[in-house]
Amino acid sequence: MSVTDLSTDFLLESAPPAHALVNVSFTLREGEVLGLVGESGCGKTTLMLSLMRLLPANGRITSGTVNFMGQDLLDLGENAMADMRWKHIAMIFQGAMNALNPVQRVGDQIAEAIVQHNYIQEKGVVDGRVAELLDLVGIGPERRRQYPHQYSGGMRQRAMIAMALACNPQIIIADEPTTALDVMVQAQILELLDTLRQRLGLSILFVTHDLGVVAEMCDTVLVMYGGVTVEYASVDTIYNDPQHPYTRELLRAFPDLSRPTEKLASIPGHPPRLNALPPGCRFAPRCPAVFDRCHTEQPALHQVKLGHWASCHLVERM
Amino acid sequence: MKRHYLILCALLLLLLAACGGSQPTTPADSGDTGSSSQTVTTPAAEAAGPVIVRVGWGGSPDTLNPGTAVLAEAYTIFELVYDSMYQLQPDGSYTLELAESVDVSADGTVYTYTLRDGITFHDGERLTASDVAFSYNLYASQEDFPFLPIYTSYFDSVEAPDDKTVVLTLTEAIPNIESQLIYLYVLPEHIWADVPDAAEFENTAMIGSGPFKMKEYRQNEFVSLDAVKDHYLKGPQIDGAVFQTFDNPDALVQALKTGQVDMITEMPNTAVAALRNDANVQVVSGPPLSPSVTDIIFNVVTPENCPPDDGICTGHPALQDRNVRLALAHATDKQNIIDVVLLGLGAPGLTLIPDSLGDFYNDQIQDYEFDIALANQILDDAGYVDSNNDGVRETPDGRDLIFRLNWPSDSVDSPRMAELLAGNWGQIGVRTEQQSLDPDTLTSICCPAFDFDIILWGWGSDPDPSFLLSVMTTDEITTGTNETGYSNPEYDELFVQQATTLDDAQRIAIIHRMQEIAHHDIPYIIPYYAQEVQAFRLDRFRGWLTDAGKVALEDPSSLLVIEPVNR
Amino acid sequence: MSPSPPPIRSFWRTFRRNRMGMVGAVMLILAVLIAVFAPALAPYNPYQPTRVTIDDIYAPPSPAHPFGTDDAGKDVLSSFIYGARVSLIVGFFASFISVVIGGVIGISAGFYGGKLENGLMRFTDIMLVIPDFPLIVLLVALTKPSLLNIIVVIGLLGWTSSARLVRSQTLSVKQRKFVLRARAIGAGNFHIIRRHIFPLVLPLIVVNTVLVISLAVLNESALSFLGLSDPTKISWGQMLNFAFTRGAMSAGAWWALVAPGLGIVWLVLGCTLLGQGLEQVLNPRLETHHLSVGSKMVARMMGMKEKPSEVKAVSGD
Amino acid sequence: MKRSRYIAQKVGWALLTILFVITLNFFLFRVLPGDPARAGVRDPRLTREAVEAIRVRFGLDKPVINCFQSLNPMETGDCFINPLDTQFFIYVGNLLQGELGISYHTNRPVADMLMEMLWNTLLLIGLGQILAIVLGMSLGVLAAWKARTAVDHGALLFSLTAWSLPTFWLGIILLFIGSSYWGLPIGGRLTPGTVYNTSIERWLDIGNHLILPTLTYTIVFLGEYMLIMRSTLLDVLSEDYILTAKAKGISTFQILKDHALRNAMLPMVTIIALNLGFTVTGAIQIETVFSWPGLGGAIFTAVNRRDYPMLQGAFLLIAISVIFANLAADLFYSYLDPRVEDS
Amino acid sequence: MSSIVEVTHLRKLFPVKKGGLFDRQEKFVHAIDDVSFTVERGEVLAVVGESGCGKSTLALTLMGLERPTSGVIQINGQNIATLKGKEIQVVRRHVQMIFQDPYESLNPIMTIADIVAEPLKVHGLVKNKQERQERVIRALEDAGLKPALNFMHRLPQELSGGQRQRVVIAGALVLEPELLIADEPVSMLDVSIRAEILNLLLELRQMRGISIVMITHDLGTVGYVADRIAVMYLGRLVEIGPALQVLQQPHHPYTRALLSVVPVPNPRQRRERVILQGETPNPINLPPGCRFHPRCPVAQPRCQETDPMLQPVAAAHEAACLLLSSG
Repeated sequence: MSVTDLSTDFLLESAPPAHALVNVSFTLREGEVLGLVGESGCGKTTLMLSLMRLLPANGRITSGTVNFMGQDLLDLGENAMADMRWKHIAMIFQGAMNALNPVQRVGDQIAEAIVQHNYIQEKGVVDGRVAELLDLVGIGPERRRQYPHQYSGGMRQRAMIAMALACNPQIIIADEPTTALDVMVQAQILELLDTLRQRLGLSILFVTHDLGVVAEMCDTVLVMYGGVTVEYASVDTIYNDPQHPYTRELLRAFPDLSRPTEKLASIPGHPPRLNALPPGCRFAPRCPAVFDRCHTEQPALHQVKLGHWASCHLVERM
Repeated sequence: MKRHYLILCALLLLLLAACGGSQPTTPADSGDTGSSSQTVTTPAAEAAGPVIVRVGWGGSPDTLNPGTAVLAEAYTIFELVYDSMYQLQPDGSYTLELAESVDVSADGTVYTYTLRDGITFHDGERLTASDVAFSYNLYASQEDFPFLPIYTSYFDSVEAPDDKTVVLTLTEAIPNIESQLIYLYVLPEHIWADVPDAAEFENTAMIGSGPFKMKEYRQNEFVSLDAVKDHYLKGPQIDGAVFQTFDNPDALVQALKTGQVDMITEMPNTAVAALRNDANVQVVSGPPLSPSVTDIIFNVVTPENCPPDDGICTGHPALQDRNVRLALAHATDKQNIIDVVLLGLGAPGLTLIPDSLGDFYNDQIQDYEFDIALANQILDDAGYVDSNNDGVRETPDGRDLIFRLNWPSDSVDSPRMAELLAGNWGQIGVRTEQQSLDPDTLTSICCPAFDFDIILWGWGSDPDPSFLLSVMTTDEITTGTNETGYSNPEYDELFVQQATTLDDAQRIAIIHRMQEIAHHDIPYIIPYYAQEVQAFRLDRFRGWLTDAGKVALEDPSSLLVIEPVNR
Repeated sequence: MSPSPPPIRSFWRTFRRNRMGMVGAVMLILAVLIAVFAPALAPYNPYQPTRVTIDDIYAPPSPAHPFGTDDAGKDVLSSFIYGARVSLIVGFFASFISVVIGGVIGISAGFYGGKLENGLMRFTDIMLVIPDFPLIVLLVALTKPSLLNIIVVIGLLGWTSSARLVRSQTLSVKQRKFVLRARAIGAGNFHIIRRHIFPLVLPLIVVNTVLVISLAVLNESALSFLGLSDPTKISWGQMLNFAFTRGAMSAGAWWALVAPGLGIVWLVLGCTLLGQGLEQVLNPRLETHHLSVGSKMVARMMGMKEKPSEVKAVSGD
Repeated sequence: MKRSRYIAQKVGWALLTILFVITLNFFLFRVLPGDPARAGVRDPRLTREAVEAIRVRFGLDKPVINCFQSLNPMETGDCFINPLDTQFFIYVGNLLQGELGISYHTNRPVADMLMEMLWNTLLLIGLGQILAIVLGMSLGVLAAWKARTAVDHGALLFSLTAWSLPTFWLGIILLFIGSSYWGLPIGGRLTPGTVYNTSIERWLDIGNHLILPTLTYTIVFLGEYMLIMRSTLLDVLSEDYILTAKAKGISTFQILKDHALRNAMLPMVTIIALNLGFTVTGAIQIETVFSWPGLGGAIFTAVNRRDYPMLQGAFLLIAISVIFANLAADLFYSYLDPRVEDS
Repeated sequence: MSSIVEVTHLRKLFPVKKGGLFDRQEKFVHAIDDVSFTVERGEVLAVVGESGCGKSTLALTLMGLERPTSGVIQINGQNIATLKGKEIQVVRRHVQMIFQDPYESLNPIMTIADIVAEPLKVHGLVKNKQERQERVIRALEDAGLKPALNFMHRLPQELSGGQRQRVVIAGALVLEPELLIADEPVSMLDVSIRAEILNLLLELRQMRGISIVMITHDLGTVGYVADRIAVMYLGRLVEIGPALQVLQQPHHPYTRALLSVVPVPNPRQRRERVILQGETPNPINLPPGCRFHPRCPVAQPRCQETDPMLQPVAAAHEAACLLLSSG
């Protein structure tokens, strides 16, 4: 899947539209795990929903292409897009308790996706597939008759994963799949995802704010801030040769157990509200390396070296 | 998609139902077909269908048991389904019904009735003299029958020497035997003799001998009667009658307007003008066949007459003074009350004996004129002056003339009347504190407690004035029947006299004299005698008795003679 | 930095934008104004007896009587204006009684919990199931139908929904961490209720009061219709009662029915709209969803916490 | 297992509530002013002996409860009275035998009269409720789906207005319109005097009479259901599992059907149940306007005639019906919501 | 220097609703089960564990907001487990708490000044407005909200998350406490501002000598702030010791596993992870013997029978594992 110049606006009552996403581009290769990192409100969820075309009705994709399987997803008709969802691109949501229908059996919810897309009618076959999927994520197939509230948090997330795998999708978009889980359960889920990726050759778009998780899971990383791409590079580059001040500051603010005594840094201030963006670089008000130009001019995404992009006036100058 | 379907379905359902409703006769053409059924009857049934008169009324019989019934609606049905010895005619006279002749002994205590031939009950059994005797003895002996024992109180014995002869022996000669017997309906002994507790018998089959027989009865819904075409006196011209209950007075009028009923027994007076403009409808009004009276009750009980057990006697002392009552009478604009409350459909009242009692009513009495100045003068003269200038007069010993004014909460007209009275009396420095009370509370403060000043209420009566006259006697103060506490030895004396005076003219003279006394003493102000207002459609039946002097279209006398327009 | 507006003003700023609530408020205020200034507004005093004739009864609208006259020949407009008083008095006082009882029960049950809550809520559940209106009818019929009795009876039976609402709101406020914080700094129960619970439950109580008013007004009118009102007090329900029992429809006097009927609709609708509007402002239910427009999603995606105040901040900026 | 406990608990509470209603019912008529014997005796011509006879007949000469001759606590009496020979136990005992006393007004057993009318009321309420629920929910779904559009605003305004209408007022207006322009029957349940050849004809006649009352009923209650459906559905539709379903590629219709409605039904069921008590208010007014021979009309008549046994019985019957309907709704809820099992 | 807090054999059980109609036996959640530790003056003790391990209950019990079922909590030498209403108030003045969610822990309709002044009012500590004002300003500025006057008349929702947490801290500081209990003070905040709050806490410790008990599940930050770390599992302390020692040489298998799965933000540092299977068992039905044995990667048969006690493993470092005693 390759995304170019994707922009999304939100139409607001009595206010100019908010540019929630501006010219985001990236490529997700087969079997690749792409990490999408940023603080809350940086446009991660908007990006994800834009890709799936599930934006709320006042969200508008204003430009860009999403090439997938030789088609531009943004050009597809509503029915074709509905068919594309889950069959080819599935999702795992944050907080699986809310993402599962509380009054439907877990098995039925998984089966629903199968029936919807594979048109399997025979109950036995669907049932078998559900059992197989649950087994795959480490849930006893007999528990498919249970309801979500009878599952623990970790199991719900596993069930979500099983559901995502229902139609053998090429891509899974995982939206903060381990937030709010305990660290041990998080480790279990991450391990499961990793195993599945290797076994099934999945591509995963991994949305998170946890840099540690990204470091362990991802091949490439896209750092976002205020709706724009800040830096985009391989995971090793991001952690060891960050170019954008935001990336650097973020890394410094993130505790590292392997270096427990190192002083933690913080980034003063708070992320901009999308309907009150600064005129220049969106990070300028908090940037330690800010200079005049940053307040007036938005930096473009600049290729630092092959496969490493950053949007900072400092990088451009080099 | 499914959602739309649901809505559509529901709408269709409603539409279909609505269409189904509008298909049959509209008011305009219902008269031509003469169809009795509004909705469901198929064309075949319509052509051959029975001719049924549909009566709308506001109530429903409380019970079909003649022994325990209270409501007028029940008596209407009894009149149609049962026979009794006499029939009250709309002109106020009595005719023999079951009997073809009566022989009265010289001393007036033995009545020998000879029954007509060929009288049968609706179930085919013959009606014989023993049925009559059984019924009369039943009424006389049943303690749980609340009213009827009153009518049998002069009975000494009732015997049936043979099938056709009934011998009624009285304890003393009385003047009004007919009115005593009209409500004593003759019941089939072969049914009632087996009833274990006559007071609890529901009598839904209601076997009688009258010109109509019970077909179907649903309480608070309708009473459906079939005509007895071969009745021994005169069979009805129609095939049946139904009485349908409408809880809402407006609905009643609307039902007549739209032709869903042929006649209504009651209506709000406000609707009269509109109905009179309807070419298909005729409105009749006049004194009711069942006399009734509306009264303004003054608490005039004196301390010595205060009932020892129940009396609280908290009445305003000023009301004991005839001058005050006289002033109030002069300050009461009866015509205005009649106009506003009854829309003119009533006559100014004089005493408890209303104009609907015919000859017993004394129309010679000169009523107190509406004259505010005179009323003020009377009060001034009697020492009731407004010494503190608050707009309210005081008694000589300083008590304000503020009277409690109560009325039953189920009365539609009383609040309006109270408003008008307050306005009238306000002009002579009398104020009222108004409060409607439910009838039970009203009963409990009224009598024999006498814990009130002024009450607006009323009485219904049978065609004989005895009961209404007794309301003002001293004897009835403790029983609670005398609601004013009025006591006048001369009146009491005359009351005893009239009860045993056999000569009609003489009795009427005594009764007229009693009314004069009562009018002079003013224990009551009678604001009006309301007229009965009824209406019927002209397009289906003709022959309603509209000029009989009194109005009761639901009475057998009308229902027996009306006939379909197109026959 | 300028001091920020007090809560009441920021509330007003948001409320002003709520069309439903504003319309309701205007409707209600208008009704209150009419009631307060009745003597000045009404062409006649309906409590003052006037001499009328037959022709005055159910007279159609005319310049002298813009709304026509009623069955007693009285000016419908004047009665209508004065009637607003009784209808509003019943509405306000009955709902005041209900809400005070409901509030006390709800807050104590929600806050103290345990056996007290169990007892109170079981009692509430029982009262909730018992059909109100027949009981109101019964009680008014058994006592005498005076204005006070009607207010008390309607008020005494209308508290159940308030109690449940207030309790659940109390429970949710109690769960919030600032109550725990207050406890942690050593505050006592009374202090917590007064400073933390009550002020946060109050908006809901206000909303509830407004809605209970409309119920009380409807109940009063239904009681009047059944002939269980105080006939010496002119209320809209009472006007309708006279119109019904004295044949306004049959007489063709629609004006005697329409004015008080619309008055009730006006008042009830005003309360309902205001209640709904207040609720939307105080507890913004999301008028939007995944199949439609979405301010919650937008808020979330734009980095706002999903808190009412935050959503307000977005739209208020 | 756990559901059975839930059910047992609900049944238990229903029974307790009934007991409370019975007790309340009994004491209401004795605490409040007015002698219950006197209340039945409206004719001043009745003698003191007759009043006393009525007291005995209705058991009113017995002590209220064991020690109390009357409800005035000062007037305590002999405590060695057989507790089963007190008014309260006579009352409860009679209730258990289905006896609700004798109507003061008609002299018939109240229970018989109520039974005749109960079915009529159930027919009216049932039909009206079903229509109101179906239409109200449909409208609510439509409004929620088209939230913030003209359709939504229109539906909202309609519902709010419908909710604000005094029932009897709407009824009387529909009565006049319906009878004058659509030729619909003005009142009653059947056209009296009609000979029905088949029961279908009879039912058609009843149906014809039902149109106006049902329409009134539906309009009045539809609004509330619409409002509730709309707001719960809005809540449900903003839940994450709806987004999940959408992401699964499931069509809007199926999402509404399979995911949204069932979840939205949960609060609906509770509210419909709680609303049942309120529906009686509507029934009283509608039955009076349209002379429908049901419990509501009976209450109206009983109020007017101060027929206390009838009022008492009607209230008891209505309360118990509502309690059972609530119980049914609770049980239905437990079926709808699997979480109940583990609560 | 004596300990400010001494907890010995603390136990807190919550009764669970009775089972069936015939199930008479009452059940308990063992939220805290026989826990003993001390907090020294000026020390930061971090209590670490997964959700459900009892650490939040521990915080509430230390605050006196929950009554312990048994055991002794001595704060400044007074056992708050036995104190009554008034006396507990006095002790509480010296112990203050900071909550996890700064969005939730401030009353949205009170101004910042009111919120910070509330403890003073509750305890009736100031005589006049002026003094109150001064103390509020001092607390706010100590908490890093400078100048305080800019914030005092605002409402919580007008502040950012970090600022709100500072208000919470100011509200705690205004009583000049000796002990702060911080329940996950930064977990709801964005990563970029966590450090500033943690740094503030450390500063306060420095400036005022306040002791801090920090409850957290975030092993990443504990090393940065804590002097000592206590690890809890199912209501028990399984390991307690100096922060660096615990982090770098964990002795208990649970601590080891927990540390191994904490993601490290460095892709070049891939480590062997010990991922425990299953989830923390239900604290109602506790396993016999060592509570950790069903999930323990190195469990032995005797672990099912014997419940291990804390035992020293190094200087001031204790752990509760049977395997330690055998070497």
